[in-house]
Amino acid sequence: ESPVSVCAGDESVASHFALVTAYEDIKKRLRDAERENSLLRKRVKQLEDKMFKPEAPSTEG
Amino acid sequence: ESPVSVCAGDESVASHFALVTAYEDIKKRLRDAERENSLLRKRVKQLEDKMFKPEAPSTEG
Amino acid sequence: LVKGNVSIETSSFAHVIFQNVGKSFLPQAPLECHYTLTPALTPHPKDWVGIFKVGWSTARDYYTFLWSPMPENYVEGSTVHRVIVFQGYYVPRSDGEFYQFCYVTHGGEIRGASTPFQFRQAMPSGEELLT
Amino acid sequence: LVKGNVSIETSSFAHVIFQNVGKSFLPQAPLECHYTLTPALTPHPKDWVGIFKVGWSTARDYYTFLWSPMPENYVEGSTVHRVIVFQGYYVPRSDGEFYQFCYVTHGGEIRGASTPFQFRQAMPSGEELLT
Repeated sequence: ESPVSVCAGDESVASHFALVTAYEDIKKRLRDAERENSLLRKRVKQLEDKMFKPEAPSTEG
Repeated sequence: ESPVSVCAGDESVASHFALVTAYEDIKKRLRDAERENSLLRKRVKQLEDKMFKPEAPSTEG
Repeated sequence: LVKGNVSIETSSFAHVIFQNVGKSFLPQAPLECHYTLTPALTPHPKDWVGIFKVGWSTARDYYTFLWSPMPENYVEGSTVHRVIVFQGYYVPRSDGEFYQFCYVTHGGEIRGASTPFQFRQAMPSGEELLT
Repeated sequence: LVKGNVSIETSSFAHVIFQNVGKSFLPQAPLECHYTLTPALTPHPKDWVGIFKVGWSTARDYYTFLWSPMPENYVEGSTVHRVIVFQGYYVPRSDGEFYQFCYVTHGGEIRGASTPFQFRQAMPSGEELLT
């Protein structure tokens, strides 16, 4: 059983809008993931600095 | 000066394909960012475990 | 300069709104889909909701579909909330792709599209427990 | 089941291939664009390359454009490599959006679209230095 009986004329417009909806959301997720990544990288660096040179004078911030 | 002289009939198809091209790439970047995120979170957890309870028996993992 | 942009909000593509769509679902498990028919849409027994892989080209590209149940005692111009459940057997496997719900009328017109979601076993935030 | 998908590779949308497009560029700095005209495309002096915000609807939505320079002594059916440079003044600012190059013929037809890129001051991998 297929639910598609007829071909709607503006299908490419419709599929475009559906893709825009998806794209806008995935763009946001990528931005969030990159931001989190950046924070995590900083955190790893902080921890590694503390762990591996606990006595050495810090050269950063 | 506008470079657009006429309206091409299949513009919505064209814009859809351009968006598919962009979407496929951003999807990949999101996947990479999430994978890196996951690795970084593990690394942070490892480092924090080592740093803050070096002698205590681990209750995790 | 004439711009060709059409506002999604005011277009017929937003006559159906999908509610609280998660970012990921378990593969091959029952999947609830919540949506609202705005007054601009008059439902029809042969309207349907499909799960589509993001980037689909035509309504025929649906992965699976369910007929949208007609509201009982429907009053023209009212807002209707619906819930349908896709059974696990028909739901995509974990494949790293993004999918979205779309509401399609009996005439083949798209009246709503959801934000995208994936099918995967565990959330990324749970992965650290696997170390 | 008839599927409506059209292969991008075999379609006219891949007659022009954009080469080595970076993931991000400096905002308002000169921007090089490398592309290849495949033999399927016969260039025309009024063909152009535009920078478009991803999600554009019509060729009129270009952010900025340059005419695509005609190859000297062009031989029908040959492959042509081109480089054009968008001057910094015309290039988007850092706005968190994605853009892409598109090749548009004098007749308004899209013959190629690039992968997306952003405009930003620094790569995310450099951000850790700011701690």
